[in-house]
Amino acid sequence: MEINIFQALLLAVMASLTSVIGALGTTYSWYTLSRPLVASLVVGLILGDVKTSIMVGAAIQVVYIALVTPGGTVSADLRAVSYIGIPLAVAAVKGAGLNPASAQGAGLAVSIGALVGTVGTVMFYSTATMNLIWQQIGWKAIDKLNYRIIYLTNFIFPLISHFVIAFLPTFFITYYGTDIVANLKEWLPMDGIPMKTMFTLGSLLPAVGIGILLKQVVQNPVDLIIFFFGFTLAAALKINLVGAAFVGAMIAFLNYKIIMVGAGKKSASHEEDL
Amino acid sequence: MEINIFQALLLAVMASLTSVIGALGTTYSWYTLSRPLVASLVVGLILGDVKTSIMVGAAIQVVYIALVTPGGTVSADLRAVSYIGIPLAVAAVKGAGLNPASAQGAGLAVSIGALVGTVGTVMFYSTATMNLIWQQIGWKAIDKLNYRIIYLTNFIFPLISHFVIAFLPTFFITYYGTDIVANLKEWLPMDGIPMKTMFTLGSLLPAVGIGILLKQVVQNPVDLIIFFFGFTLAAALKINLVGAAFVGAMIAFLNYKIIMVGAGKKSASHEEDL
Amino acid sequence: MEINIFQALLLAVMASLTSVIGALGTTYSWYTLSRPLVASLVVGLILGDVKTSIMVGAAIQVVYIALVTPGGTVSADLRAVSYIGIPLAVAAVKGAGLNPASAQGAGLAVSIGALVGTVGTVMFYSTATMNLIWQQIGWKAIDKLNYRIIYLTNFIFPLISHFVIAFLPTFFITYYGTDIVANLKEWLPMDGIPMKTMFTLGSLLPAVGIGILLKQVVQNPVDLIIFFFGFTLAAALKINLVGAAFVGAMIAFLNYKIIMVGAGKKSASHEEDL
Amino acid sequence: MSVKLTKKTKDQAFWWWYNGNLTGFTHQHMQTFGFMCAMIPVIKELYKDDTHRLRSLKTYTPFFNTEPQIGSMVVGISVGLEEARANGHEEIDDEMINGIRAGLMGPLAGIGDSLIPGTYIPILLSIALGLSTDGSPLGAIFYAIVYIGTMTFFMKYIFDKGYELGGRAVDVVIGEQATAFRESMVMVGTIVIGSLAASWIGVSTALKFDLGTYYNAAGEQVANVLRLQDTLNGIFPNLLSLLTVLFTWYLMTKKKMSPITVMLILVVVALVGVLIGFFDPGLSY
Amino acid sequence: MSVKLTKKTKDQAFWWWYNGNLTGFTHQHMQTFGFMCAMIPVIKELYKDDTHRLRSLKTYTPFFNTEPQIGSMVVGISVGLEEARANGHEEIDDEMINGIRAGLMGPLAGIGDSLIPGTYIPILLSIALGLSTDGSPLGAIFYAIVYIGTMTFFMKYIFDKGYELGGRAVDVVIGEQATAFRESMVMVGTIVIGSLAASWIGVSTALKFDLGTYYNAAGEQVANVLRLQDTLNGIFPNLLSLLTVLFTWYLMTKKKMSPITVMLILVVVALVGVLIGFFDPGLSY
Amino acid sequence: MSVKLTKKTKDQAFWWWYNGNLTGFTHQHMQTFGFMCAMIPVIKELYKDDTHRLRSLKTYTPFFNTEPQIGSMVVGISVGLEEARANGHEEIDDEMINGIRAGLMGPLAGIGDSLIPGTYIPILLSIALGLSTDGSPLGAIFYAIVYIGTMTFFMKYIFDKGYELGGRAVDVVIGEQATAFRESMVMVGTIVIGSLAASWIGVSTALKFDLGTYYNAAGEQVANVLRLQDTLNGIFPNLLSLLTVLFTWYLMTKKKMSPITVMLILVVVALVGVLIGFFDPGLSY
Ligand SMILES: OC[C@H]1O[C@H](O)[C@@H](O)[C@@H](O)[C@@H]1O
Ligand SMILES: OC[C@H]1O[C@H](O)[C@@H](O)[C@@H](O)[C@@H]1O
Ligand SMILES: OC[C@H]1O[C@H](O)[C@@H](O)[C@@H](O)[C@@H]1O
Repeated sequence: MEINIFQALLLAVMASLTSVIGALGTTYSWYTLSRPLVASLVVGLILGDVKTSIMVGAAIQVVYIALVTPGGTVSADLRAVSYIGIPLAVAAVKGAGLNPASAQGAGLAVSIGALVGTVGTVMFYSTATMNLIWQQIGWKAIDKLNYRIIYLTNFIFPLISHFVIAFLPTFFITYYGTDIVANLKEWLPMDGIPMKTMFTLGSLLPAVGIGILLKQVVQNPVDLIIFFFGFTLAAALKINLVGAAFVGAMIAFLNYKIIMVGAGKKSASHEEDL
Repeated sequence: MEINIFQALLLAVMASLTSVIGALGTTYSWYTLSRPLVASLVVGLILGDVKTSIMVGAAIQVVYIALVTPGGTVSADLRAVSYIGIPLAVAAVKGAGLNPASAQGAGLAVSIGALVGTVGTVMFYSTATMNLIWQQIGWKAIDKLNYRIIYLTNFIFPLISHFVIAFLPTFFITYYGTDIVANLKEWLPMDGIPMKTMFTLGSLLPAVGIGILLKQVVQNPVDLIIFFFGFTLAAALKINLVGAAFVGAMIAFLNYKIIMVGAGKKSASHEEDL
Repeated sequence: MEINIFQALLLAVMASLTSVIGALGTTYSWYTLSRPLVASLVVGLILGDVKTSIMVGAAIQVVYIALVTPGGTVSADLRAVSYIGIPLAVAAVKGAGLNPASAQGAGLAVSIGALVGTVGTVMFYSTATMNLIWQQIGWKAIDKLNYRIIYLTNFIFPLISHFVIAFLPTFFITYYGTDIVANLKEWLPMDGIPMKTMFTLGSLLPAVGIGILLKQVVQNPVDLIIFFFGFTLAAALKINLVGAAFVGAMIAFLNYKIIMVGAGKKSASHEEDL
Repeated sequence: MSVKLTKKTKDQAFWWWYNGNLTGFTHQHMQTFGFMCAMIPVIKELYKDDTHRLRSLKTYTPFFNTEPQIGSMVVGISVGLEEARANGHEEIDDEMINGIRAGLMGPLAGIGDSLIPGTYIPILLSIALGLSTDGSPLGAIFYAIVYIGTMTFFMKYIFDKGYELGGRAVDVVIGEQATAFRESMVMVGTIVIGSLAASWIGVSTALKFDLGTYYNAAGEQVANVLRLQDTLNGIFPNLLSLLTVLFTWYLMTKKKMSPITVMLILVVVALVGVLIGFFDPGLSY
Repeated sequence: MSVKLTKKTKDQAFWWWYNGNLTGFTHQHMQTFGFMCAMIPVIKELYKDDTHRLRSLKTYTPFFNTEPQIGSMVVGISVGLEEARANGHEEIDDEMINGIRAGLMGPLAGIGDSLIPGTYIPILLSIALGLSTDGSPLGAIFYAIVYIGTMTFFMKYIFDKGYELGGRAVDVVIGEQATAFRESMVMVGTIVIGSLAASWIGVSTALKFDLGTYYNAAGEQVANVLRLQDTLNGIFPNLLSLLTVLFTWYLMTKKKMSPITVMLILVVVALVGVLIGFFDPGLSY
Repeated sequence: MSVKLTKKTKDQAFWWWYNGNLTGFTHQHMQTFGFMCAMIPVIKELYKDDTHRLRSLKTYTPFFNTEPQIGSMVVGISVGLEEARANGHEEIDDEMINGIRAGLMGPLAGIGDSLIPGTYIPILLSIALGLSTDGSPLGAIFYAIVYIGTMTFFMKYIFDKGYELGGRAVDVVIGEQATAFRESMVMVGTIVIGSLAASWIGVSTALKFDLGTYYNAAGEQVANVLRLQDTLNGIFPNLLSLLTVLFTWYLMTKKKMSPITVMLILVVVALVGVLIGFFDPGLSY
């Protein structure tokens, strides 16, 4: 199966709009349009085979069903999974004459998804980095109270990043990629250095996201004690986040009382107004 | 086997005296006379077949071996289990010519126990509710320093509740019940609405008991934090109550120091007098 | 195989020097020379059969691989295991013509190790007790600023304890012991009172070590709350020591703030200097 | 001129409590009347005029509930405090006495319920069951004697300890220290009640959604069943029980409903829940 | 003379946030610009002179990041606070507003990430997958409608709640109480972030040493393999992840590196680690 | 006029400690003499008159015990503090120095014991065992060199760090802050000791009661065995160990017994326990 120029253009547009930092906003783009299941409907309409596309999309969706991106760290940017991976997988599956719901069909789809997922990760970090340029501009606009530039910085300039980093690659990969895809597993085997490094990086990067959050709350090294405590709750006690928040609230409650006592007020008063 | 009028009367008396709020007091009635094993001796003497009765009672006892009634919430009031359930089970087992120690015998006994246990639960809550009437009277006596009425309120008036709610039903059920019992499982199947609702209710009602305890210690919504913390200890960390008390003591120890510091005293002093 | 007088003397010297409180110091003696694996090399050189000795030593080492002696409580003093147990085991294994790496060979070695390990435990506690004599002397020297006696108390006098309690027994046991060892299992069976008591004692004694540590930090019974909390962390929550230290740090952090508030200072200040 | 209660009066207080701690139970006041009955002989002996008697009797009108056997300690403490108050310790007022009562009842309820019916009784019954295996009455007799014997001794012992403590408390636990101590005890109580809730309430839903099947990575067709209970546990273990307690607490505290009303509401909840398939105990005979 | 924001302005604030919370994302400032865009209409309506406008705009320049959907609450609160400030509440200064923003963003990030993409979305998707089993578009449509519908409603709802809270907060959360509250919220946030780190980072090493064999007590020949990861877990579970976070935190806080630089360092770490065999994800197609 | 210790003196302090931290061990004083021996060269160099020397020597007479290798840090700190005291810092008195010593010894004992013999040594030995599989001396040699080498380096390193810290501490950790810090360290120590107790003491009873059989709900005849240990674990895990520690603590603290006496008592306890069947290690060759 071939993907024509028009179809490739449409897919490239979709890839630009979605992503966690996609131009359509978190709720529409990241949490809806970039979910493989939803995307597979769009892709199916573009490619003209909704049924196959959705079967492929569903298989891929299962892998990413609980994808969380704490603190701006993305282990797989779904825009690539969805708008490069699904079309190529549809093409590959149909090319090989496989049933998309069969073991081989689903397996192939998921492999392609994993592969381009790492490509998406590169896209995500590149876009975020390129956006630094626009923020330079926006930052200067603040002092001049130039509201327009601020809005442009947040909404319009980043489209350039998306064009360069998502649109163009998506277009070329989907347009030329159908032939390549069959041999991808041989070119980029999972036990080769590139893929190993990519996936290792995927496990390391969330640390940066957490590190950024941590930087906000821990200025003083002594406060790391609190962080270690939270880490211990989950690592050693296997408590989940809601539980950690409950325990944290208990500790914070004592802390609140301490500060209030230090401020010379009985903590009892006003407490109920909280 | 038949239960005669005299036997039914004696059983009804016993049912009135026992229960968690029975007229003989917690230690004698609830924790001793209403335990199925102990009750089966009494029932055996009344019915004239100690051996069978104790075998039946032992089988039922196993089910209720660790029954706890936190905050006045009773999942099975043993007075019914013991003084309605055991006699009927003895009758049923002997009627069917079963060995009470056999699989069928013990199974039948336990089923009857479970069935009338729910009846007992209704008895318990009804009695406690009817007692509200007497407390109205008692409450007025306080201002008048009428000690006698206070004692009557706590010890004598509730006998009326027991008469109406425990004595009469027990008498009638044990007297007429032997024939019925055989078909009970068909009339009140476990997957029917009534039994399902009863047992669901049994799992919900303890929440009222805990709620009452909670009301005493948490006036201020912010104090719910402490409750959540305790809940987390048991729910997420699977700590038992003694452990929770230890952890709680640690937290309370800090709290004590905070309040003492707030009161302008060094917590260190006097501490040892605790 | 026989152990000659000269060999027995050398083994006795080694036994005097090692132990957790051995004359060569913690790092050299206890944590190096008394490890069965290291000791087996020394023993091998003394007995003239390095290969067999090391194979025996390795088998015994596995048993004591993570031996910890909290607060001066020793469940097995390795000096006996290493310098009595290994030589006797080598003799026994060779005497019986066993392969030290076979199931029977290793099993025999480990049994002998366990047996003399308990002997070593008696040695350890006896030595520590005998040292009390020297400390009497040393204690008096402090007021007189007699540095020499203080050094003698810590380094030289204890050699007398080691001579009496480790050197002599080791010499005699290794010299005469080779014949005896074969029948030891019959004389001191594991289900006999003496061995049962020894091992029970082994499980009780660490409590003294912990008790001594506890005495230092808990003068006031109310502080036991803190100890109970720590106990709960490990006993009920299965947290390890590093985790307990993290949780403890969190609690101590609040405590620090409380005391500082009590002292009229904002805890925030200076905090970063910690 | 110091008043000392006679042994007889103290014994009366103890036995009234022993026999009547739950006999007049309602969900509104629970053990309040039982407690009052225990205090009456004490009050009558300590005070001769009605004004003082009334004041002291009224001290014991607030809600009281705890595990009644271990709770005899609280009665002992109150007797000691009342005696001290009669001897002119003015710091001992209603607020202080009730503070201590309220502070202790939570922890003692939790600890007592889990140690007595939760641990001690099951042990005794296990032994007794062993003695009654073949229908012998031995087990029943053994249980009755041992339980009543040890429990009566235990209750009397901690009642006496409580009495001594109550008397001494005056010298120690007064003013701010009493407040700090009480508030901290309430804190322990609240934590214990939280654990109690999580251990003893087990509300769960039977709702599950059968969502056909899907194909997993290996291309296998997998049944896609969504069990609501699993999902809720993922959010927080035993979440439904937590919510149910909060719901009852909310109704009683914020909506000022009586426990009876709340129970009736739960009856409706149970019925509706069963009808719509949300609840299903899944039992069989 | 009190200023009240029009509904229109508040709606504008909400929708700017809704549509742009992450569109201008960089690792340096994350949601700072998105937040500012939401505040601009508010600032323009509340103040007519540039001095005040500039002051208020600059209030929102510090770093901001949270789960953006649950985070619409923070936007609501800020709108409420800004309105109060415009009405002359002088206690509301930059420090206070940013204290609240900083205090809330940690907890809300943790809670939001685990409840929305971690719990709610997987549930919806499970249902949707069931509806699409045979390649039917139903599941996709169902998911899109339900997710967007409920989420939009939810975001608007907590935005409004936040706005009310922000307005009321003035009367309550001021001065020392605000500080105490904020610091305590930050504490919860730090604890939650700690748990987050332990739950969501899974750095592990594949290094193992094959040390031949040894004979155990039973004389059996046993393979002697030392897995570094097991050893590290023995010291503390998930230790490598803890160290990695501390490392990134150290680089950014103490070495003042930007997140981008830190990421590049991690690329090198990953590559070197893979080359020397320390890291090995061990995956296969 | 400021006194600075020569490198030689500091080295002497270190090596006396290194070689003698446990050589004069008794259960009464443990590492007290070892610590004193390390301080003597320091005291001799810093003070020339006997009054000061005696005062400072006596500072180190209280009980001391910790994991001796990681504990070389405490020696370093004390050297630093002593130097500062000699330089006229009057805040540094016996109480302060001993406060810090006592505060650190608990945590370092727990951490040190679990990291060095509990973790590091087992790793080294595993490797060494691998090298000695066929009776080769390589493993033994490897272990001796690596352990002594790394440990000596480590001890010297943290001794030096401690010395610097001790010197600097003067400017920082004084007065109330020192008290607060010390008390909080003691708190960590107490918690760690609690965990230590639970992890390393495993007193358990073998007592079980064979109570015949009973019939369960399914009518099956079930063996009714009451294992006391299970019951005790139900009350609290590892309860017997907790009680044993409390017992030894009670004897030593409240009854002023020496550790030796307590040990003799435990010998009797063990013997009696074995005879009555309470204890039974259940081992076999
Ligand atoms: O972790 C909070 C938040 O951080 C970033 O803004 C993004 O990764 C979001 O997806 C995430 O919710
Ligand atoms: O929970 C404390 C207490 O509450 C009520 O009084 C009764 O249910 C008792 O059985 C119980 O012990
Ligand atoms: O527990 C701390 C410490 O106590 C004693 O000094 C000895 O048992 C050491 O081996 C141990 O490290």
